[in-house]
Amino acid sequence: MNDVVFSVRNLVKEFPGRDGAAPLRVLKGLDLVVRRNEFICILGPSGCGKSTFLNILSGLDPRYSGEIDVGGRKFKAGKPPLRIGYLFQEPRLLPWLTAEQNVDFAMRSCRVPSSRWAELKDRHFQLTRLDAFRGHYPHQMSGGMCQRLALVRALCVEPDVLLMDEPFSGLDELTARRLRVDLLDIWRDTGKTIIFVTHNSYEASFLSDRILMMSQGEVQQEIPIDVARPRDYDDPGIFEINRRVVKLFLEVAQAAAPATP
Amino acid sequence: MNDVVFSVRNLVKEFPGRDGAAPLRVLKGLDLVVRRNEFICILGPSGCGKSTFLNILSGLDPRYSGEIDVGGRKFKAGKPPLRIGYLFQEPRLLPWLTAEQNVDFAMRSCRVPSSRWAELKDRHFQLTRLDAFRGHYPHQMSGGMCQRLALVRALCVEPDVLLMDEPFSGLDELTARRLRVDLLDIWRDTGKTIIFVTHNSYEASFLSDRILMMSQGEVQQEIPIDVARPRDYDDPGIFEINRRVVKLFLEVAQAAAPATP
Amino acid sequence: MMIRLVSIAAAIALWWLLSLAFTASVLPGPLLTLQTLVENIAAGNVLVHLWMTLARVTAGLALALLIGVPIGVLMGLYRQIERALDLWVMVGLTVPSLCYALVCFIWLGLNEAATIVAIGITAAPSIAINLWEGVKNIDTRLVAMARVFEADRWTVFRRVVLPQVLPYVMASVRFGLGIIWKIAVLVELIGRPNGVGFQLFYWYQLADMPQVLAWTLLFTIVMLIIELAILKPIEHRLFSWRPRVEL
Amino acid sequence: MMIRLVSIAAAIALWWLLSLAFTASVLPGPLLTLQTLVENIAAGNVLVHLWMTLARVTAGLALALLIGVPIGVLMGLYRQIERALDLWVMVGLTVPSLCYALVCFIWLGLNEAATIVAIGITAAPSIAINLWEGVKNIDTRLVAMARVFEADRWTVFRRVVLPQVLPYVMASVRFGLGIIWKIAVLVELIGRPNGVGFQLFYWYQLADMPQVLAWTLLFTIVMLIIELAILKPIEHRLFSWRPRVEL
Amino acid sequence: AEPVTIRLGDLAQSVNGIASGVMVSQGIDKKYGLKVEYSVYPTLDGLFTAIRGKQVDIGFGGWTAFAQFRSKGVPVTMLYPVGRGASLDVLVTKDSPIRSLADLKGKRIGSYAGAAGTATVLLRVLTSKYFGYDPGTGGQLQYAGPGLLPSLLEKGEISAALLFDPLAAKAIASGKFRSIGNLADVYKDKVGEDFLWTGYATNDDFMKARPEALANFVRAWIEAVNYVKTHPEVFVAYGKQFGFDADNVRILQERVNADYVLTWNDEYIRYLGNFARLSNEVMGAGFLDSVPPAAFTTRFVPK
Ligand SMILES: Nc1ncnc2c1ncn2[C@@H]1O[C@H](COP(=O)(O)OP(=O)(O)OP(=O)(O)O)[C@@H](O)[C@H]1O
Ligand SMILES: Nc1ncnc2c1ncn2[C@@H]1O[C@H](COP(=O)(O)OP(=O)(O)OP(=O)(O)O)[C@@H](O)[C@H]1O
Ligand SMILES: O=C([O-])O
Ligand SMILES: [Mg+2]
Ligand SMILES: [Mg+2]
Repeated sequence: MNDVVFSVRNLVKEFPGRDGAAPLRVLKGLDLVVRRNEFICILGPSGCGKSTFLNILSGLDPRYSGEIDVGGRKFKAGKPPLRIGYLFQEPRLLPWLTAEQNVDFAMRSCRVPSSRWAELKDRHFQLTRLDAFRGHYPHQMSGGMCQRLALVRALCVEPDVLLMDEPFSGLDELTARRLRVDLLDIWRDTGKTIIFVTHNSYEASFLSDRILMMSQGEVQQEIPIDVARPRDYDDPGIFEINRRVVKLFLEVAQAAAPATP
Repeated sequence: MNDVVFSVRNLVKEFPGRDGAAPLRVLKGLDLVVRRNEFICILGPSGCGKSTFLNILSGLDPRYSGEIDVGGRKFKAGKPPLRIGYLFQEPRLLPWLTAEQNVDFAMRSCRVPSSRWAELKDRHFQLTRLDAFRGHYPHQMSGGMCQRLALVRALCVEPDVLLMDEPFSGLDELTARRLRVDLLDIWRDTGKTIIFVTHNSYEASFLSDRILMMSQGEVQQEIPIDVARPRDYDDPGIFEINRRVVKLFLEVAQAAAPATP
Repeated sequence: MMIRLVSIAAAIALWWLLSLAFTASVLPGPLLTLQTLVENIAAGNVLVHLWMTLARVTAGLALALLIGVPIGVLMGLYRQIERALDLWVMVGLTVPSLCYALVCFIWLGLNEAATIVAIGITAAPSIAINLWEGVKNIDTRLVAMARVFEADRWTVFRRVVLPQVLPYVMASVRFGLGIIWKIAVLVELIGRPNGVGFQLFYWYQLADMPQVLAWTLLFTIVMLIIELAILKPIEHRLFSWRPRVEL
Repeated sequence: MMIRLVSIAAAIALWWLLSLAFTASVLPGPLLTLQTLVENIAAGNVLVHLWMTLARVTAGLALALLIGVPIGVLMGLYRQIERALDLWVMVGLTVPSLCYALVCFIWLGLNEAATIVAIGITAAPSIAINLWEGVKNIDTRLVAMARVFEADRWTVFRRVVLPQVLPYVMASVRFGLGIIWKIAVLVELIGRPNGVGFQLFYWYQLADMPQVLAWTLLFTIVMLIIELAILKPIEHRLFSWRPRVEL
Repeated sequence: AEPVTIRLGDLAQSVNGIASGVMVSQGIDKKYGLKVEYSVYPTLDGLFTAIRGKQVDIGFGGWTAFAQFRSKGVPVTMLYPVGRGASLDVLVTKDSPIRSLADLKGKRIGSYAGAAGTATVLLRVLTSKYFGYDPGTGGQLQYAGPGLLPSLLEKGEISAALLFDPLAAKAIASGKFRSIGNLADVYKDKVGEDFLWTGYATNDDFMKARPEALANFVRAWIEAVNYVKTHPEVFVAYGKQFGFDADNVRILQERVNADYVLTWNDEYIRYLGNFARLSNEVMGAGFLDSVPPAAFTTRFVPK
C-alpha cells in the first residue's frame, strides 16, 4: 500500500465566476492512482485543467473538494511525507538572481546538504548545456534557456515526485531529445515518480508508462504504453503507439470543442 | 524593388560581457532578403539568436551593426513604411487588463479605426476559441490561452509584416493544427509577410515558403518548400520534406554543440 | 469588519490605559477628549477650522502630486533627467518647510495660494522619490510590447507605466496626506489665522492637552473617513484584478 | 557627471537670481550664505550640532524602518493583520509629531532616547504605508515557486518578498531621511538644547536668514553626501541586475 | 562653601538675556554663592518643555503661560518679573497714514506672538476695550514668525505689526518703520495699572529643595539689572550681535532699560488678576479662567 504515491478521488475544482457569474468548474470529479516510480504523461487540449491539477497535487492550491492521499496520508494535513518537486509551465525564475543563484536558492530552501551542491549543479548544468551561463541573469537568457534553468533547479533538489508542466515545449528537437533521454536515465536511476504534462504526443509515448488523455475536466482515456525499456527514440513501436494516441486525442478533443459553425 | 520587405546585410549583434568578460557575439554577419507575401520559418537550437534577430527586425533593439532596409528604406531612420507586428515568445499581456481590454489597448495604440474593432475582435476571438474568456484577466487563463490571446492581439492590428516567435509552442496538437490552417488563410487573404520562429519542423514545413536553419548566429541552410498551396496537413510531400528537415537540423545542431564527452 | 472594530476598541483601550499613567495635562483619556471635542462642536467653531485645513491639505496634496509624480516618472524613465534632477530632489527634500513657507508668504503674500504652494512644494520631493523608484522597477518587457504596437510615449506612459507605478502613487497619496497634514499644521502656525493646526498650537501653548487631543482626534476621524470612504474604495477598484499575496 | 555639475550650477544660479528679488533678511544669496557657513565653521561650533542632528536622524531612521517595514510587510501579506492595523497606521500618521514628542519627553525624560523614539514613531507610519502597498503588488507566482521548494516563511520573506519590495524600501529610506530630518528639526526645537534644527529655529527667531540658510545649506550638503556616497552606491549594487527602462 | 548650581533657561532673542548674560559674565552669580549654567532656547515651546521637564531650574516666559500651566496642574511658580512690556510696539511703515491703534480698525495686523501669546492678548484686550474692535475675531490678525513681519509690512501684506525687542528696536532704528503705540504704555494709560509681560519661574521641587538659592538668584538678578542700567557699554556689545551700530544702539538701550521691572508684590499680582479678567472676556473660555494664587510667589523678594 505504501507504493501508492497519489490517490485522488472525485477531485472537483471550481474557480469563482467573474462578477457573480456561475463558477467555472475546471475539474469535474477526477480519479487517479499514481504508484511509486511510475512515469505518467497527461495530454489534453489547452485550458482543460492540466496545470490546475498539478497546482493541486503540488500542494499550492488547497481550495478543492474531493480526497487526495499522498504516500498514504491525507494531503491537506500538513507536510506530505514525500518531497514533491514542481516544474511550472513558466520558468518562474527570480530575476534578481543569476542562473546559479536561482539554483542555490532552491537547494538552500530544500535543505540539500551543501556538500552536494557542487556535484548536483555541475551535473545538471552540463546536462542542460547551461554551464557557460551560470553567471547570467534570467533576462539575459533565451526563452528555452530559462526553461532549461527551471529544469536544473527542479532536478537539483532531488524530489521524490516530480510534477512537470510542459518542460520541453520551448526547446528545439535536438535539445529536447537529449533531455528526454537524460530524464529517463535520471528517473530510472533515482526511482522518482513523474507526472508530465505535454502537448507532444510522441514525447508522451516515448516517455511514459501510461498516458492520461484529459479533456473537459476529466480523464477521458488511459493509454498504457507497453514498450520495453530502455527505449529507443526511433522505435517503430513508439511510432505506432503515437499514431493511435494522436488519433484518439483528435477524437477526444474534437468531442470536447466541436468545430465552430 | 518595392517588393523587398526586409533586406538584411551583415547583421552583427553582440551583448556586453558580464563583469568585463568578452562580449557575447550572438549574430555573426547575418544576410537575408525577405520579399512581400513570403512566409519564412526559422528553425534553430535554443539560444542561437532567433529571438534576438526578431527583436532587431521589429525595431525594438537598435544596438546592432550591419544594414537593414525595410520596404526599401533605411531602418534606423524613424518609423518604417510598413506596420510590423511582433508576437513575442512570451505572451506579454498587461495583467491589469482583461483579455478584451488587452486587445483594445493594441488596437487603440495602432489607431485601428474603432468601427472595425468589433468585427476584428469577434473574428479572432472565435478563431482562437477564447470568446468565453473575453472578460478574464491573464492570470485567470491557462498558459496556452494566454498565448492565443497574444495571437489575437497581434492579428487584430492587421500588420503588414508579422514576426512570430514560437506562437503555437504551448498549444495542443488539435488547436495548433486549426490555428496553422487559419493562419495560412489569413496570410493568403491579406497578403501579409510572415517570419515565423518555431521548434516544430513539421509546422515549419507545412507553413513556409522556405525554412532558414539558424545556428551559431548564422543562417546555415535555406530549404525551399516547393509544395503547392493550398496545402493539406497530412500531405505526404510535406511529410517527406519534414524528414529531410529533421535530418538536416540534427546535423546542423550537432555540429554547433558536439555531444558532451 | 469584526477585526477592525476590535482593533479600534483596542486602540481606544490602549489610549485609555496610557492616559492613566499620565495626568490630564499630559495625556488626557479618550472620554475627556471626546467630551472636549463635543463641546467644541456644540460651541460651533469647529467647522470653519476643519474646512480651512481640509481645503489646504487637499489642494496641497493635489499640487504635490502634480509636481512630484511627473518629476519622479521622468527621472525614472530618462537617465539624463535623473542625473539632472536627483540632487535637486534631495535638496528640495532637505530645505525645511519653514524656508518654503517664508519665501512663499513674502513672495505671494499671506494668503491661501501661498499656503498651498508652500505645502505642495514641501511634500513634492517625497512623492517624486517614490515614483522615481517605482518607475525604475517596472517591467520593461511590457514597455517593449507597447512600443511594438506603435503606442506613442504618452500612451505608453498612461497605459503601461502608470498602471505599474499605481501602487507607488497610492502609497504616495496615503503617506502624502499624512506629511501634508503635518506641514499644514506648521504652515498654519506661522502664517494663517485659522485651521486645525492653528487651534492645535493655540491650545498647546495654553498647555491645554484635552483641547490639543480633541483637535487631533477631529482630524484623525477625518483622515479615517478619507481612508475608508475614498482611498479604500479607489484602491479596491484600481487593484481588483490583482491576485492576493499568500504566504 | 557633466549633467550633474551643470544642474548644480543651475540650482545655485536660480537661488542667486531669486535672492536678488528679496532682501538678505528674507532670502540671502548663495555667497552670503556660504560666507556665514564658513564663519560658523571657523568659529568651531558647527560640528557638535551637526553631529547631534545626524545621530538623531540616523537612529530615528533606523527605528522608523525597524517599526515601519515589518508592519507594512505583515499588512501586505496577511489580510487579518491588514484589517487590524490599517486604521492604526492612519491614526499614527495623523497624530502630530508634537504629541509624540511631548508624550515621549514626559515619559522618557528630556533625553536622546526620547528624541529618537519620538522621531522614529512619527516617521514609521509613512514607511509602513509604502511597504504595505509594495507587498500587495509583488509577483505571487514567485512566492508560489518558493513554497514549492519548501522555503519556510522567513526564507520566502527574505529572499522572495523583500527583493521585490526593495524599491519601496529604497524609496522609504530616501524620503524617510527627508521626513525625519524635518521631524528632527521640530523635535529639537521643543526638547533638545542643540542640533542643526535647534540652530535653525534660533536664528529664525532672530530673523537672521543668512544663518538660517547657512544651517540649511550645511544639512543639505550632508544629505547630498549621504545620497551620493551611500545611497547611490547601495542602490547600484542592489539593482544592478535590473534592465533600464527605455521609452 | 560650594556654589549652588542653577540651570537657567532663557529665550534666545529676548532682551532679558542682556541682564542674565551680565549676571554670568560679571561674576554676579558667584557673589551670591551660585553657579549659573546658562542655556538659551530658540522658541518658547522649547523653553517651556524644558521648564516642565525640569531640564532647567529657572526659566523665562510670559506670566500668562505660567498661570495657565499652574491651572492645568503643572507645578511651576513664577518668582520674579522681568519685563513689563515696554518693548512691545505696534509698528507701521514710515510713510503709512496710520497714526494710532484706532486707525487700525478693519486692517490686517501681524503679530509675532501666536494666538495665545501674552502680547497678542494684550493687543486684543486694548483694542476691544478701548478702541472698539477686536482684530482676533474678524480674521484681521495674522500670526507670523517675527522674521517675517518687517518684510510683510514693507510688501503691504499687513498694515501694522506687533513686534518686540530687539527686533522692534532694530526696525525703528532702521528708519523704515515707526511705532504707533507702545502697548505697556497704552495699558497704563487706559487701565491705570502696570502691565506685566514676562518673568522667571521655577518648579516646585526645586523651590522646596533650594529656597535659599532662589532668593540668592533674585538678588543676583536685581544686581545684574542695575548693572545693565548703569553700564551702556553692555548694549554696544549686545547690539552688535543683532546688527545695531553704535549710533542707534541707544534706542535699544532706552527701551530695554524701560522694560525691566524691579517691583514684585501683592499689589502687582492683583494687577495680573485684573488683566486676566479682561483677557478672558476677550479671549473666551479656556484662556485664563482663573489665576491660581500658587502660580506666583513673592517670598524670594529681598526685604
Ligand atoms: N540581454 C542580454 N544580455 C546578454 N546576453 C543575452 C541577452 N539577451 C540574450 N542573450 C543571449 O543571446 C543568446 C541568444 O538568445 P535568444 O533569445 O536570441 O535565443 P533564441 O534563439 O531565441 O533561443 P530560444 O529558442 O531558447 O528562445 C543567448 O545565448 C542569450 O543568453
Ligand atoms: N485563477 C483563475 N480564475 C479563474 N479561472 C481560472 C483561473 N486559473 C485557471 N482558470 C481557468 O481554468 C481552466 C484551466 O486552466 P489550466 O491552466 O489548468 O489549463 P491547462 O490545461 O494547463 O491549459 P494549457 O495547456 O493551455 O496550459 C482555464 O479555462 C482557465 O481559464
Ligand atoms: O512672549 C509672549 O508670550 O508674548
Ligand atoms: Mg497549463
Ligand atoms: Mg527565443
